[in-house]
Amino acid sequence: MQTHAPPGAGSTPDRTGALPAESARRIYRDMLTARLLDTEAIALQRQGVFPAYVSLRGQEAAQVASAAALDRDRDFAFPTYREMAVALTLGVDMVGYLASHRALWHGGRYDPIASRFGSINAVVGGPVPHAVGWALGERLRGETGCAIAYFGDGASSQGDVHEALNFAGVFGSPVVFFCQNNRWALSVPNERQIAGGSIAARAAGYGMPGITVDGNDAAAVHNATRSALDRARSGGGPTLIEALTYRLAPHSTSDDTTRYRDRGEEHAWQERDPLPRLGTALEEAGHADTAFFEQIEDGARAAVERIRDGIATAPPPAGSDLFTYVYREPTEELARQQRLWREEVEP
Amino acid sequence: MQTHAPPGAGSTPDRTGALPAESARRIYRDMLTARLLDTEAIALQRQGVFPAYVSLRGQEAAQVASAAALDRDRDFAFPTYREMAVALTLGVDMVGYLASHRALWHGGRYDPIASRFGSINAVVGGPVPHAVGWALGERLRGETGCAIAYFGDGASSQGDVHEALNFAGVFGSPVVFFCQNNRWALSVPNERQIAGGSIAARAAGYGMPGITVDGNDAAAVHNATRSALDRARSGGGPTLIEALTYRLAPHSTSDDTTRYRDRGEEHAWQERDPLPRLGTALEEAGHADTAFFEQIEDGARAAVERIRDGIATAPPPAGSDLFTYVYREPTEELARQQRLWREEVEP
Amino acid sequence: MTEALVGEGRGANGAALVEMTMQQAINRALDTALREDPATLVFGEDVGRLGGVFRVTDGLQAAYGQNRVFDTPLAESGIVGLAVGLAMNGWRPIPELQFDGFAYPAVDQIVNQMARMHYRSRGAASMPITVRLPSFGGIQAPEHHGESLEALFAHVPGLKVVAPSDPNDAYRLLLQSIRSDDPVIYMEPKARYWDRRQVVLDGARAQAADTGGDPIGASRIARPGRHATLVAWGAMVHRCLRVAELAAEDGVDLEVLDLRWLKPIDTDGLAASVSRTRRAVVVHEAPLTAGLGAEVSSLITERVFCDLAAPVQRVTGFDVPYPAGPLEPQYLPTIDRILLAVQRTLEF
Amino acid sequence: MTEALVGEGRGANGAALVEMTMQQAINRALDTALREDPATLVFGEDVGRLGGVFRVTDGLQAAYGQNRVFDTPLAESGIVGLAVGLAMNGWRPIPELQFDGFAYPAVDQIVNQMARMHYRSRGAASMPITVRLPSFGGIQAPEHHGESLEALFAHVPGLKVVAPSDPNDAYRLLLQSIRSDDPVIYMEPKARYWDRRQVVLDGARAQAADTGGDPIGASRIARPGRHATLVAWGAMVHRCLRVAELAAEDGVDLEVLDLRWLKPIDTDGLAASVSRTRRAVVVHEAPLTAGLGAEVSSLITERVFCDLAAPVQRVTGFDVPYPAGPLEPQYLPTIDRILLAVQRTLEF
Ligand SMILES: Cc1ncc(C[n+]2csc(CCOP(=O)(O)OP(=O)(O)O)c2C)c(N)n1
Ligand SMILES: Cc1ncc(C[n+]2csc(CCOP(=O)(O)OP(=O)(O)O)c2C)c(N)n1
Ligand SMILES: [Mg+2]
Ligand SMILES: [Mg+2]
Repeated sequence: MQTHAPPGAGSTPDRTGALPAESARRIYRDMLTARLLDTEAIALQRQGVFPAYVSLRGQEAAQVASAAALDRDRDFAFPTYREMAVALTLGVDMVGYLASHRALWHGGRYDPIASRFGSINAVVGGPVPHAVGWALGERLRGETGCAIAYFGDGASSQGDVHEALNFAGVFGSPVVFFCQNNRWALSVPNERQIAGGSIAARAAGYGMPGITVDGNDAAAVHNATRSALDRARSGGGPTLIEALTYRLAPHSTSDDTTRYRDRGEEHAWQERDPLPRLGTALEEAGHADTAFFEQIEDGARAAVERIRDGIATAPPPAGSDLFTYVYREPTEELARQQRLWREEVEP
Repeated sequence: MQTHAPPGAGSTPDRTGALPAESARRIYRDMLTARLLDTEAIALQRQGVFPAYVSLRGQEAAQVASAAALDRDRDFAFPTYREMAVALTLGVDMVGYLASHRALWHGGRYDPIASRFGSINAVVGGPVPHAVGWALGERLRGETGCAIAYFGDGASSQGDVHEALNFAGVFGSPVVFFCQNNRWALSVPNERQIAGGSIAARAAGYGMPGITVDGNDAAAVHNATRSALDRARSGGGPTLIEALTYRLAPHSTSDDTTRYRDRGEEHAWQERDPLPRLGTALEEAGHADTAFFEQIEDGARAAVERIRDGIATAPPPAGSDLFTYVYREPTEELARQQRLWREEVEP
Repeated sequence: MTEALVGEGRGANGAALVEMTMQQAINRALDTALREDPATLVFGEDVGRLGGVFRVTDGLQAAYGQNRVFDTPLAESGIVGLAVGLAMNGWRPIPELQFDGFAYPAVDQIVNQMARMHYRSRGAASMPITVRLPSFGGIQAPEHHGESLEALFAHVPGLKVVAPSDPNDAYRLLLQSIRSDDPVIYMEPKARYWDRRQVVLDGARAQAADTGGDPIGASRIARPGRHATLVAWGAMVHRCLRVAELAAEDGVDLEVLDLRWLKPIDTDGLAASVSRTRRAVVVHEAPLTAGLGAEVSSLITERVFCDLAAPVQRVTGFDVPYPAGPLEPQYLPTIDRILLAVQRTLEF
Repeated sequence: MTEALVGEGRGANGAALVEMTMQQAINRALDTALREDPATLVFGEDVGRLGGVFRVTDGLQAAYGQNRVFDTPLAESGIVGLAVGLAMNGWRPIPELQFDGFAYPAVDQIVNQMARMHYRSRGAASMPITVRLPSFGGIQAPEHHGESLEALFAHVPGLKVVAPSDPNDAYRLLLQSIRSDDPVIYMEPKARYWDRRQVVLDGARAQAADTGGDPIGASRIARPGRHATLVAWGAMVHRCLRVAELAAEDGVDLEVLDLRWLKPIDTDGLAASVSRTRRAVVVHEAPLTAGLGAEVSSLITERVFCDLAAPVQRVTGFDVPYPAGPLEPQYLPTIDRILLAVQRTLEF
């Protein structure tokens, strides 16, 4: 795959210097926190607290640096099931976010509207058209918010993503299509997924810019996303960004990568881990020193601990929640079924 | 719309000369026959024989010249609801074909497998993935047939078409995606349908050639299709062809174009009618003379008359046909319902 | 707006009474909704300049502009997906899917997204979307242009489903659907688009509460009767009324219950009627197996088993695809088949 | 192949008896089909190298090569569309859709294309496609990974639908489906994948005619009884067997009818059982309204009304989306709910 040629080789490791120090530091902090929380989540799965978990390890730069470009007062992010670090960056209540992995509530137990981060969505490709609709809604109201739709390389095969790209182009919706091409869609590599080999190359066919960025380069991701948002916000329409990255962990805690990919490939990407890469760049640019790293790490650990404690004490959903949220305006029939549930099932 | 800039202006009217005389004459004959049959069909609708009809007037070159490039022993065409001239060119039983417009049977009353021309398909975009599957089937069997999928500019918005393009690219299926961009999808013009303005431009995103041809230039269409088929047949994979043409008639006999488009536009395209254009080119190239045209016209009229007579005497479907074709291996339950139908409904 | 003003008058509470077709009534309801609520949007294939293939949205783009009433590209999944996103941003979308058979490409967005977003988000994201779906057969249309998807939608948690049978209900039920904060599939019986009747245009507010009208989920006795209840919706209501007229000539007095709401179903209304008549025949166009008639039959049987003098009869389409032209009348429930079922239940 | 050979033996007509899980039995049936018919193809998301998320296709690509067993891009509509085209070219495709909830994007290709192509082409194009669909809940899976779509599919003319409940049926019914020239939706109850039982591996031919087995559409009495019939399919069969055991302790003798084929439904089998027991409870996971239980209830009532001592009871999922983890057991029909329904029908 040409798309996944080692990005390290030709790229300048300190393009991070292009980021203002404060942004770079904040991004590093969120990436580190995401990494620690991800690691904790895997541990929680091993301990049986989470029935399953989908790790984003290796994709922290793609997620945090793109999300950090969003305006939390105006913009709105539409995630899949793997955007934990986006949620974290946007300040979503992470206990509520992880409630989904704890299997307490599909979609998580945070308020997606208030958080400006859609409910966790497990239909590959499904939420992408929502971003287009949301963004069109901003434009129709004369407002300036932008939507960002996260999706994977596998999702790019779904008809819904195509329909969304086309609608966005036709309507000029202020939306950024952000594809994390992590090379694998579960067990299927890019070669058997993406005709032509590049998702960004699809953009031209919709008359929109298609940008390929090194998804493990936080600065490149951040800048590309910021430009795309600026463009959208100023009426320039949608952009498709393909961030080339890698899923370092299995697809989920139930997956077994040895069935379909080489350890060698994993190791090679391990060496392009975005986290130490940004750390080094920060150091080299003089934006961070040992004290900074220590402080950041302490803060991240404390944050993760708080979240872990929150998870430990998160109450199970009430049985009546089965019925509560089906409708905004409840029906008599469902009330009857709830009475039956109360009589025959409620523990 | 850049795509629909007058193709007449810059194009050489006698590129037809590039076709072997025999091919060009055959194509002209089929185009003329299609035109006359189309005209007859509209008349039959006015007379109440057909409840409705969808005219292909103006698209004869796109249809006939592409279909004429197919190998009728090996290839297979997947039509929409507007490919009457493709059917004619491939030698489909036209009484059977028009049985669909006579509302005698959805999909027509010809054998699609024997005719190598799929059943008429009214789901916009729906049959395009079938072409990819059929073509993959050829390759898997080590055979050399190619599939051609016809679809419209409106259909290009459907997710299924995208999925089909991607599958074809990934599998290297020997398939030609043939889009007749007739500028209108019912009442919606290209400007509000096609982000970026070009369907052919989508091809690059799937790593396949995307060819724009003047769809009213029979030679250009024929050559482009032949090249694409050659390429597919020799293992070169799929091609997307966008033939720029124009739907001279309303969307269907139930449609009223005055609600959404200018007569002026229609007139302009009237002047680019592919039929006289090919006739002139044939004459100029010395491939045809008055005698030829008279003979062709007589033949075409005779053919149309035979078809009209066939339609007039086409038997209505048997009521029991309701049940006959639902399954290959009938179920007892359906047999029971058929008995009920016989007792309570059969006229 | 184009409806004839002949027959115009004043109803009980000063509301205008206008004779119009169902297609005009739906147009009028859309007009009302667009006028009274700036958050409403009408979009779909060919709904703008053309005014829809059935002219149901005729004149709306001219009246409310391209921002409120607009054509989309030809992609049903995209249309519903767009509606979901707009709803998440505070809009009240009224998408049209052009024909019943073309709702299938949108099923994933309808079932997995629109119907569940409120639930998934624990009530944070409401989905006040009304999907207009020209539905059912009876016009001998091309393939996919006449189908009955109510059983599919009625099975989906989170949806509400309604099918009006006449212009007045079409008007009120559409406004009720649009104003509901839940997603509604509004199934328009194409075969009745040109049916012309009086409609109570109660101005800006036609909602249940305002008009003393029926709440969401209420059925309607289209004709009272004593000997058996015919249950139907959409175009089949009129067929059942015709059956009732014919049966009356033989002294059989049939009640016709227009179910209207297919989700939620008015079980109380069904039970009340059938406990009186002790016999029921449910009629629908869709194929028999796993059709909504099975649900209606089961609900009746569960509720009034001891009152039933005969098993509930089902008269439905056969388990075959909607056929072409001349076969369609043989596929759809005929008057004879309904009469025979009535006879079976009376003679049971 | 990986099934344990413990418990291997010989059946009546010399067929091997092997103890294996349902997941292994399905794998074995696919292996048999791939071996005996070079026109069969297995494809879908992750079915190749990975062997499927449930390892159901484990080892098949290694055994039959990438041309017979292959991964597709991630697009369910494309997968079914591909199968339709392959079938038109003489192949016998066995596509997998990875999870029930991801069948929705393929509904258009399933309903408008696969199910109708034979009809549309007046028998010229047959569609010998078996869509494998891991189905139903019970494993507290993420959203969309546990759903029940049988009512949707059973309503579609041209489809056949089957759901095995144990390894032996899984093996035979899959071969029967694959060898059928009609399209079949084969619903695999995920919750039973690891259920281990004896399977009769009758070699190359496990078809009805060859083995004296049941034809397509036949149900099975999983446990004979006298006091009431429990009707179920998929994982609910086992729950009903458990209920029957518990009821037996109280002297209530329940019959359990495993419906197996959800289209066509074995009406004769249902009628025969219930005319003996005079009482029926139908149990399914899907939501109540317009679920397949309504069809089963209606069929029974229509056929044996006079024998019924009580209305057929339905014990089903509630009209809510399949919920997350700890709520799923409260959503699915519980043993208590089924027992209470039995009691209601006995005391009616
Ligand atoms: C419509 C749909 N089909 C199938 C699945 C099952 N599934 C879950 S994730 C996945 C792979 C997704 O790959 P990609 O889009 O690259 O995202 P990634 O997991 O790499 O983040 C599959 C097949 C699904 N969730 N949704
Ligand atoms: C899936 C689907 N949606 C909607 C329709 C209704 N419809 C029939 S033709 C048409 C326009 C098609 O335009 P295009 O693809 O450009 O083909 P053309 O009619 O111009 O040949 C529409 C909207 C349909 N047939 N199928
Ligand atoms: Mg991926
Ligand atoms: Mg067109």
